[in-house]
Amino acid sequence: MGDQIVQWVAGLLRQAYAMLGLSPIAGILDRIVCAVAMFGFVSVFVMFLVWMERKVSAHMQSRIGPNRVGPFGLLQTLADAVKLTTKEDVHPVKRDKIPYFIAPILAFVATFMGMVVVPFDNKVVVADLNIGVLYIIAITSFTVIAILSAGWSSNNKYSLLGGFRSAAQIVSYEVPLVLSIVPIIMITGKLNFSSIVQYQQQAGYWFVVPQFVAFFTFIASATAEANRAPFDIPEAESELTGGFHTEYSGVKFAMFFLGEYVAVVVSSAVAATIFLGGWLPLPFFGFLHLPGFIWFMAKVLFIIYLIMAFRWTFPRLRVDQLMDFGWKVLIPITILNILITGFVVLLLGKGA
Amino acid sequence: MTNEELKSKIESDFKDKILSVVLSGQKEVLVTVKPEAYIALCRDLKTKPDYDFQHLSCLTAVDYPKENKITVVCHLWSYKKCHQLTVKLDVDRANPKAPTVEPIWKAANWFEREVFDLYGVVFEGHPDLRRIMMPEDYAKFPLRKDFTDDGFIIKPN
Amino acid sequence: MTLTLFYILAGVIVASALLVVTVRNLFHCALALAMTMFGISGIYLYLGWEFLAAVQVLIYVGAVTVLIIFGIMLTRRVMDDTARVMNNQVLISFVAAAAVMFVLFMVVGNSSFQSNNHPPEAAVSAPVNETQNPEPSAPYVDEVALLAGGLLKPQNGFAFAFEFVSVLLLSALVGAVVVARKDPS
Amino acid sequence: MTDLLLSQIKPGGESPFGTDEYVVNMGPQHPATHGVLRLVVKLDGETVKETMPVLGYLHRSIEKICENRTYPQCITYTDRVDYVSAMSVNLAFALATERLMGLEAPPRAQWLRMIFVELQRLASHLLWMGAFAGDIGALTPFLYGLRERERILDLFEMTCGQRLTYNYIRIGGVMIDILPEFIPKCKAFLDYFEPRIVEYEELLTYNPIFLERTKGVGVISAEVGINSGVCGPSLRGSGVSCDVRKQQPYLFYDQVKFTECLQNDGDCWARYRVRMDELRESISIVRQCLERLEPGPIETKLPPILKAPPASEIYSRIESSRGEMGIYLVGDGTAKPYKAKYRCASFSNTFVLDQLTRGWKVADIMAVLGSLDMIVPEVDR
Repeated sequence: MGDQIVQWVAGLLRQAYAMLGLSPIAGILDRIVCAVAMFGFVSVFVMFLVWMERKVSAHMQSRIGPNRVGPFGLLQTLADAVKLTTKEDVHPVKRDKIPYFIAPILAFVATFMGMVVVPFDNKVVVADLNIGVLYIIAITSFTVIAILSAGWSSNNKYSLLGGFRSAAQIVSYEVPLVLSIVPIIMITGKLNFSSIVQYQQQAGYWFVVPQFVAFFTFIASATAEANRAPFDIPEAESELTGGFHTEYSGVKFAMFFLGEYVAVVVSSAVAATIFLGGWLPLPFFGFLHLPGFIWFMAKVLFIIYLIMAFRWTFPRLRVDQLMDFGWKVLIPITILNILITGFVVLLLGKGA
Repeated sequence: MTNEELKSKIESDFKDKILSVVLSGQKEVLVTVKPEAYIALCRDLKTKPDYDFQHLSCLTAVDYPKENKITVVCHLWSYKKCHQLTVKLDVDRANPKAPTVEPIWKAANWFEREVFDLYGVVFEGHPDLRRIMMPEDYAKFPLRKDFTDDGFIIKPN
Repeated sequence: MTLTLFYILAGVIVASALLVVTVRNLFHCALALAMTMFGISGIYLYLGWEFLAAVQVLIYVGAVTVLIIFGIMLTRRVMDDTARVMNNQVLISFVAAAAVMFVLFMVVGNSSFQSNNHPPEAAVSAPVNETQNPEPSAPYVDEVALLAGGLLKPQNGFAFAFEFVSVLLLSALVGAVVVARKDPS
Repeated sequence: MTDLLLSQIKPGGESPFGTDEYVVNMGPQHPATHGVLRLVVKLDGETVKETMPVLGYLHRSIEKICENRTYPQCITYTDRVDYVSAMSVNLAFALATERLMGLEAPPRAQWLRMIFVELQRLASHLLWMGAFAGDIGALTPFLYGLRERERILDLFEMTCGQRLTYNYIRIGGVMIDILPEFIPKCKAFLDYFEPRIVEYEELLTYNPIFLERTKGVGVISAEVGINSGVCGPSLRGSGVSCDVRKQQPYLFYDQVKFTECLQNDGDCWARYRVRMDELRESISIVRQCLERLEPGPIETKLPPILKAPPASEIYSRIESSRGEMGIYLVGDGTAKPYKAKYRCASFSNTFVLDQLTRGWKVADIMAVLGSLDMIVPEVDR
């Protein structure tokens, strides 16, 4: 059903190109349209997520949450966005201008680029790269540079400490993050998201069943990658006031803020795709005949809800405990998981 | 030990170290100590098991400009024996100097800094005698009775 | 069209590489280095080696540059931009650089390049995505398998070197742990 | 090469690669310093080498002001000494003055004082619990704590019209009698509140990350604690029996049944447990007080101008929410105190911060500071 919609939209686009006389560069235009559509969708989705986070936290804290702007306070984030964008851009005089300027943009763009390869439905994907998994890991590693630049160029001690913490954290947690995907790649022999989902469709089970260990390690490391509580030590407001974005305000702060949420979306989308079967319907609910992207979004929202629930339940880990958890718990577990999976794959003769 | 017993015991034990020991109208034991025996008395009060004043509850000072003295007041408490004692040390108001009890009770560190800050009593041997409440470049001692901060204080009728 | 893309990429690479050696602020140097590495991955992408491009970004931008920035931030004072670009070893380093460049040119000149579009013994498979690539796409190449085969197949003779390098890396890792570990006493 | 490097590593764990101190100013404006406390922290990487509290940002010289006010006027200022637990300071000053004058409040006033001070202890501990959890990074308990605290403040508002600075406990009694509906409302609140403590404990007490952050962190040994003047729940976390309500009973604390909550570890978690247990004890005390409350006068007749006897002095202590609260009053026969000294628990508790945090991480400063339950106006006065 999803691809039918895509076909229909593509047909409309063809007609539009023909009308405007742009048919010769249709290929490039398609890409641009896809990118803009993805950007718009993710932006709106992130705004919704900010609202959702506030509602979830309110629910957990027995409050009501935003309920003034729009129905159920749905437009609250919009109001916040307007406030942030019209705010005066206060910045330190002795900042390092170029990195200070680049950092929020980089943090924002790098995470956004990750969404490009995630399939929303069968054949509904902006760029179905053969190396999609690798691409996401590579492109999200840009955020480290962004955060380090932000921390360094702000000329603020809290920011610098936050930048260090963040760099150490992201570099450490990237290892278990990648290692927890590796078993899936070993089983499927593919680095392409669509192929991984198709494999799950053919196999008749989702990878969360045989690979639940990998699923949990992935969620944990993805939370850490996105600097979310309980791993939010880089911005730990009770210690470092705001960490690397202490000195940022207005639009630049909004970019970091959005970047963090997009990172959550990307991690959840990846988890939903490779562990929860992407656009595949829930078992025993296939009769509903809902479009694939509804299933996909439901799974993404479920994982995002998990991550939000973590944030409002747990205290923050200390920096050395965080490193201990990453290096002494997550990495050995993931490596062991890879080893076991390798044996099983060898025995059963699965894989590429 | 009741306060009366405590008073008579101190009277007999530390005859050479104290100037006077009285039972106040509120039944508190007030000891005025000889300046040279201040540290020795405090150490004895803390270490001797009969007294066991482990806890320096409070250390402050009172300014008596008419008698030209500042009295450093220590309030001691024993957690085990549950009795209270007030030790007083008179220092010269023009040149206020007192030995520090910081080595005996670490808690005295900040209390003495506060007294130094607000009364100007110099505690000799204190490891870190700086102003604690007022700015470091402040010249006056606000809790002295003759303190005026020209134009800043509006006296209530 | 595609050639223009190459020239843009090459321009970015050369410009940022020049920045790396000329800018006085070490942190800016590191950022320029990241830019260079990213440009190089663009070249890989341009040549059709998606895997290599991703790995280039992952390792050189995501890891090596971050390590360098980390080192800079740990060793130098914040916002201190008085790094000297020249010192008395400039001549020696110029000679060394020239020698390296000469060797590289020799190697490059003797190599016969093949782009991904004409793979030598490609593991060609059917394209996965038909609707998303409106223009006739190049035959889908499982380049990861290709790369793995090239590295690990015994007849290519790289298997031993590959294993050797991984052992080397492991020993480096162990060494780093030993150095970084504090004395238990 | 490795041997060479290892041989250069000193036994203290210092590496041969020299590192510089990194001085960070925490505060006076900082989310975790609970007001305007400033900490100058010397860091080696993330490790704390020294924490220097810099006080005085909230110094209003209340002691000097009190010297220029009559005794009843001073009560108003006591509210500002500890605005989170204003009832306790009201009580401390009123009791000290009464002892100085040789007065005694009627029984009903004493029971009312106990009810309100214990309710205040509940409110203060609830706010502390939230702030402490917030310092560690869990924001949800703060809301939980405030939710219940509101109901306590409602009870206060119902009685004296104020929610923060009550000026309720006066010399010779209390300001005003409670309304008839106070007792059922208070009982209803206690019945509602008691099961909530279980909720906090489920959320926090055995939360693995909370345990990780607080167990073994900032350990005060009994000797160090006593010697450094630590008091109140912070010292009871180290197993020292130091509750003024038990040791030097005032009001009718010798007539109600309650146990002194003690823990032995002396770490942040022990201090947390002491305060959580005290919540239960306070509930039981309030219940007993409500039982014993009998009709009667709520104030003694005072002379029009309250004059202290000449050359008299008193050092009177109570157990406030934060620990030992001492008031030293010197009278000179006039209507104004010659000297009024507030010995506040936060002041001496903050002093140990440096000893507790050396060698720990930055984040532990927050955990330790939070667990000591300091309030800046009490430190600076």
